[in-house]
Amino acid sequence: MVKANERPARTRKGGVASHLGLENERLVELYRTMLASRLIQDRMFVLQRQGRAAFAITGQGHEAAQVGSAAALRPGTDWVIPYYRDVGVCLTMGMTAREIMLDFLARAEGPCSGGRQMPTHWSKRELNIVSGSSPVGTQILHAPGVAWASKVRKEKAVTAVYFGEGATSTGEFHEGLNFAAIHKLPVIFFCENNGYAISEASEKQMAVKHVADRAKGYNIEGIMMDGNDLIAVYQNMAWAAEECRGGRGPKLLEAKTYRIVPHSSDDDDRRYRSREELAEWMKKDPIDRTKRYLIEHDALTEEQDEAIRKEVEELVREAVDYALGQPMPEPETALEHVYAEEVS
Amino acid sequence: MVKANERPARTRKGGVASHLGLENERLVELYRTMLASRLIQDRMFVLQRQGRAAFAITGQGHEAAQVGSAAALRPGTDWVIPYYRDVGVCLTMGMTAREIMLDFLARAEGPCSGGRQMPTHWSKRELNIVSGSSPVGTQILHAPGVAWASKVRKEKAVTAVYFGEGATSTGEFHEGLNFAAIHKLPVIFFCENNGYAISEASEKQMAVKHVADRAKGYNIEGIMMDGNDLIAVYQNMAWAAEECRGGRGPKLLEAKTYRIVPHSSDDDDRRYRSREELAEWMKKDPIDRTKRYLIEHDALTEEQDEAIRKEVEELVREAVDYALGQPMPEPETALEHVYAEEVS
Amino acid sequence: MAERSVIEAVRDGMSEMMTADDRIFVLGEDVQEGGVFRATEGFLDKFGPQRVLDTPLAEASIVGVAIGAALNGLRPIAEIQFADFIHPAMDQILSEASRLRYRSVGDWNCPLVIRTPWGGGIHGALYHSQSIESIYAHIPGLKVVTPAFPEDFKGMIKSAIEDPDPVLFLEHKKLYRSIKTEVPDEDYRTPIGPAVVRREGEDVTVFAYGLMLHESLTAAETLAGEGISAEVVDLRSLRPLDKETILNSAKKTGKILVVYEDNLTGGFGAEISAIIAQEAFEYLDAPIVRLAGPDIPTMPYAPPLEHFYMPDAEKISAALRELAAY
Amino acid sequence: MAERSVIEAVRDGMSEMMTADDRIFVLGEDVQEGGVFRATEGFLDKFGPQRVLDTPLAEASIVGVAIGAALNGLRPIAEIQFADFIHPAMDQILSEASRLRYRSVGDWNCPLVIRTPWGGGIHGALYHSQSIESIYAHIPGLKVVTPAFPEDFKGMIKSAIEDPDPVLFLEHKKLYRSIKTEVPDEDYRTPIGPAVVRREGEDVTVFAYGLMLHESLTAAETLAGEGISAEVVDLRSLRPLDKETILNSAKKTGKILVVYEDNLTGGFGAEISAIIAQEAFEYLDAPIVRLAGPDIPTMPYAPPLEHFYMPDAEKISAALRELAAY
Ligand SMILES: Cc1ncc(C[n+]2csc(CCOP(=O)(O)OP(=O)(O)O)c2C)c(N)n1
Ligand SMILES: Cc1ncc(C[n+]2csc(CCOP(=O)(O)OP(=O)(O)O)c2C)c(N)n1
Ligand SMILES: [Mg+2]
Ligand SMILES: [Mg+2]
Repeated sequence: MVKANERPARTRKGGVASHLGLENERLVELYRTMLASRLIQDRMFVLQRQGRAAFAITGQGHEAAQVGSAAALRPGTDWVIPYYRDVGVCLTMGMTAREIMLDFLARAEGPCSGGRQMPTHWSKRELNIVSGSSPVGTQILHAPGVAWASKVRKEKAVTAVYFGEGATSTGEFHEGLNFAAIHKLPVIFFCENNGYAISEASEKQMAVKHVADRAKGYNIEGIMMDGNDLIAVYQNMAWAAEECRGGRGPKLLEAKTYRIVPHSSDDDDRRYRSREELAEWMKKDPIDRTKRYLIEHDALTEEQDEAIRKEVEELVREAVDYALGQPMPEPETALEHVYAEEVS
Repeated sequence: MVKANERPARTRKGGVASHLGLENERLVELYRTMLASRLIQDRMFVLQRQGRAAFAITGQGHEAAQVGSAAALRPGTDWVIPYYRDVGVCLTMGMTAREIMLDFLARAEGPCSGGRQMPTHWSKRELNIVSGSSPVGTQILHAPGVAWASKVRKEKAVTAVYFGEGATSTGEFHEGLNFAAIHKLPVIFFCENNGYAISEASEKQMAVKHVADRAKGYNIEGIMMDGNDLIAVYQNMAWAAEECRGGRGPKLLEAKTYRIVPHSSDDDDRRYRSREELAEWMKKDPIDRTKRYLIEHDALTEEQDEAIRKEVEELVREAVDYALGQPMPEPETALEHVYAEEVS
Repeated sequence: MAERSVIEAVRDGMSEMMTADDRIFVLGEDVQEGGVFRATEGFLDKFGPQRVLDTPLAEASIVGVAIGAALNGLRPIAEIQFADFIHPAMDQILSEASRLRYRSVGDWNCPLVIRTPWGGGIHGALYHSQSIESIYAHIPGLKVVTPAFPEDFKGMIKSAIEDPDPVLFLEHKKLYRSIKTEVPDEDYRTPIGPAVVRREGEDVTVFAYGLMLHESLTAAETLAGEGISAEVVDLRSLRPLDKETILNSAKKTGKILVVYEDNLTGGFGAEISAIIAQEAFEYLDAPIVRLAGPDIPTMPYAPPLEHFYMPDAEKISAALRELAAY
Repeated sequence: MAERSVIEAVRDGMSEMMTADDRIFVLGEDVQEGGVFRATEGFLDKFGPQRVLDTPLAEASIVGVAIGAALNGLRPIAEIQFADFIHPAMDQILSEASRLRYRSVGDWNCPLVIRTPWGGGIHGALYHSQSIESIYAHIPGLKVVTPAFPEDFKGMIKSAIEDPDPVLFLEHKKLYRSIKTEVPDEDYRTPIGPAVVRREGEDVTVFAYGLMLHESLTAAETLAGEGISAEVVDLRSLRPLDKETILNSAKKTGKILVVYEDNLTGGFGAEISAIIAQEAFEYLDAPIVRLAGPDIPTMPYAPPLEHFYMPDAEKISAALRELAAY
């Protein structure tokens, strides 16, 4: 189903030295981030089942798409507008496991919303991670606005906005791409196409085969890629970012992937997809695949992998323990920050 | 600028007998409707300047696009969802000059809204002309709904929805085409591209050259045509209607045209477009062009043309006189028809 | 009579109507698999994909397409997955559905039901907890209902489907499974319009709807034990609004508490206060008190914050005690 | 002091601010050619196309893009051509702009002005006449202003532009050219929040804003000739709302008329009534009366219908006479 995109002329043959600009060390670091992302999310589901969180919505299976794309951005310079699944994006941009767990557990100290929003509704101004809401698609319109400001100030910042394929059905998607295309804004519209919007398969969202095809209506380039291939994602994103910096944006990128978990802790995905389909995709798990690639290319050994896993497990355990030890917000603080100063 | 579309295999060479299904008589009838449309609208502006109407918004210059397209529909069977400029569409579908003037002059008897809406906000249930509002684009979403009902009942009705190129920037346009495309609904999305949305040239609305290009994002056919060529418009519309009836809809049709009048009685178009540009388009006036074509093809003589003009002038005069003689709605009737029966 | 939960009552009501009239169909996100709250569970099997239509994720189109279908003879029931996501459809509801009859002087009409789960108290945070009734109950041409009991949910969804005008059918999501009461077996309708006195009382009247109606009933029960007799009026239809029942009760007790879950300022309860202050003024023995959510984005997630936000039986009881003592 | 019309005051206010701070820019439909009401006339020449941005015809994107720009350091003034066309942007205003600060516990904020012409009486019919304030003044996190005099239009647009939070700036379109009064020469601000007593009176208070404020002043003048002394309060800021000034005036006269152009039921005037009925109850000498548009789609086109719809000085005078005689 997934055809790798040919656009960036460089290929990924030729071994470790030419992972398209990714040094071994950096590759392993990204693998580690993918792993952290996975373990954090697995832990979220456990915490939810234990009754320590009311709700969990995660993106296991999307790690290559998220980490590979964010890796091509410059934290603090470029802008990201993530959506709820983007644990991997936020980790890569510099958010810590602790911070993520604080917000997941609705702790006052959580940097995203201090317990005001549902889990995984990202935000951190310092990192140029824009605060997100729950309505699907609204964030897509913010991207051309952020990029417009960068352009006006002649900064070379790229704005990457993330969303699922279901979001491409919204009016906001159209209006956002249209605006960005008219003004050639440095925006990367990054779609994590996992084939489903809750229970609805993507054929119910679009008559085109690929989200990337939607780019044609805006006279911009649409690139489709294997979203479980870390390096392909990085490659395409790095190219798109360069294009944007060179004034040749915007771009629409589509990473074909799969969520190997239900939509959320409220969802029973057996209602709408077969266990066989799931099993097929489990074989393509981006974490395993990246590990295999690294080992094949002598960038990682089994022992190193073991060590990384231990370390990440410890990191997550520490993050959860820390967050659990912090207080939830005080009731009356609910009244704060409606306006700059309180008004009557 | 306008490339005639090649799609329908038939061409318009070969004289009167093969105007692509249009007999001489029918052609002259359409010409007469175009003329009526023009004279009605010219008269509207005069009435507005005389203070007999608060407002006028008309579509002089769009007559070939409107009459040619509606001519391919079956009144009372197919559905039309017009927008404010569509005097020609409504005349062709069976609305009378009298009815149009009644509504234009806010008379109680006006079939569209009996003086409740601004002028040229069309409606007539008997003719399957759906009531329209002023917000640009909202009507586009009704088309797939109407067509869905036709499809469910296995009727072969086509639904044609009309709008300007500015409307293609709205979220509704995207959502409407997306829905229709997913379900292969018998909808013709008909864009009267006059190059401007009030003062904004179409480059401010889209990065694509042609509205028809937007079709690609939905995997449907987009057809561009010379909107001032009555027969080309008819030809494309007849083809699209056949396609829809055969289950191969929807289609996006784009008629390139020009409004040779200001946006509305409130607008001063000298602010945003040159008199030279206007003069160029005046030369392409669809009424003159159709007349020349008919005369060249021996379908019309100058004398006949004179007679038709007289007759149409008389028709319009009679319509205006009649409407002016009718009362406006009584004040208290403003309370009626909010609900089926009044509720407290 | 059988016991039914709120969600079952809605489901049964729709299912019975759809069985009887094949112009009726449901459309929305995930309705084929039963919907996130299971309102259409089993419908796909029973009615097939043409009458249980999974839509793209685009709320304006859900309502806009439903309007078109209604204009061409069908009877759509549009589901908006959460009331919080209805805003993109605002224009279609206000400018189109609610005005088609009026603007065509009755030539067209738009028989359309929009169902959506609203309200909080379920850890839904800022975007899965909103009250939207004040926005919509303000719109002429639209009807807005907020039932509180399974019997009304079933009877009113049937009335809504048969209504020749658009109806916004608001289902408080915290009631879906928490309220289970008897529902008549026969094919009945609950009319859209009349309010109903759920509990007779002498000293003070509480006006409420949705979840707050239940909290008010609990409070009234508590107060009865303290010798305070509270009348509780269920405003199950906000538009049309039953001014007669409201004014009768206001005149009877002379002390009024209006309870709503929405933010205080500009909430629909203000309308209730305003009506009484104008039309039952001479009968009032005390200020008309409103108890509602604070003026903050509705509503934060963490349990302490959510609890702080929500009006409940305890807060209602306190307000009633104060009123009774006035 | 120079005489300025309302539209000139808005234009001058924006222009002076834009000259002083190049982060400020306007965006909207047709703003480059000056806008349909000429609010940005001459701006393109003065500030260039990057600061006078013609947008596609898509209101959600006008607001959504403005939000993004505000988050990244600019100071957008978004123009919605008519208030009637703001509905597609509802989600961006309610779910995004108004909640960014709250949901990030103050980490983000959204300094954004949305200007839009509202109100009727100009033969604009159903879709060029709407009152939208009740919808938006209900939203925590948003500010909503409705000035009535050129001085306030200029002073408040400047305050709005400097405000760190989103402000919906409502300009009654019938006032644009019909009201021309003196405006101070210096660089002043009119704060967002305080109401102002436009006319002192003893017998009865009228609360109004926008066009209705002027109709109320006319009515008060008429009544003065009849020996009835009416106080007129200009509610130029609906959110925040100046409860203190409202309650002071209510307590002073004890007879209240709330006038608004919007549909009666659920209009913002209900909130004024409700506040007074709760917090000034002991001072009331008469029912709190509301005078507003009837509950029909706002508002029909034909002059007899439009006139029937609109509250005006005559209807206000009649209501005041009745109240005074109570
Ligand atoms: C406007 C809106 N409608 C509905 C929902 C409920 N909802 C939450 S996620 C979701 C599916 C989103 O699918 P997609 O965009 O493909 O992203 P994915 O969850 O698959 O990553 C839906 C329908 C919502 N949050 N917002
Ligand atoms: C949603 C909305 N925004 C703005 C307007 C104001 N307006 C009326 S017509 C128009 C331009 C429409 O342009 P286009 O779609 O190209 O149609 P045309 O008038 O050129 O035929 C605008 C901006 C409106 N009616 N509705
Ligand atoms: Mg998806
Ligand atoms: Mg146009």
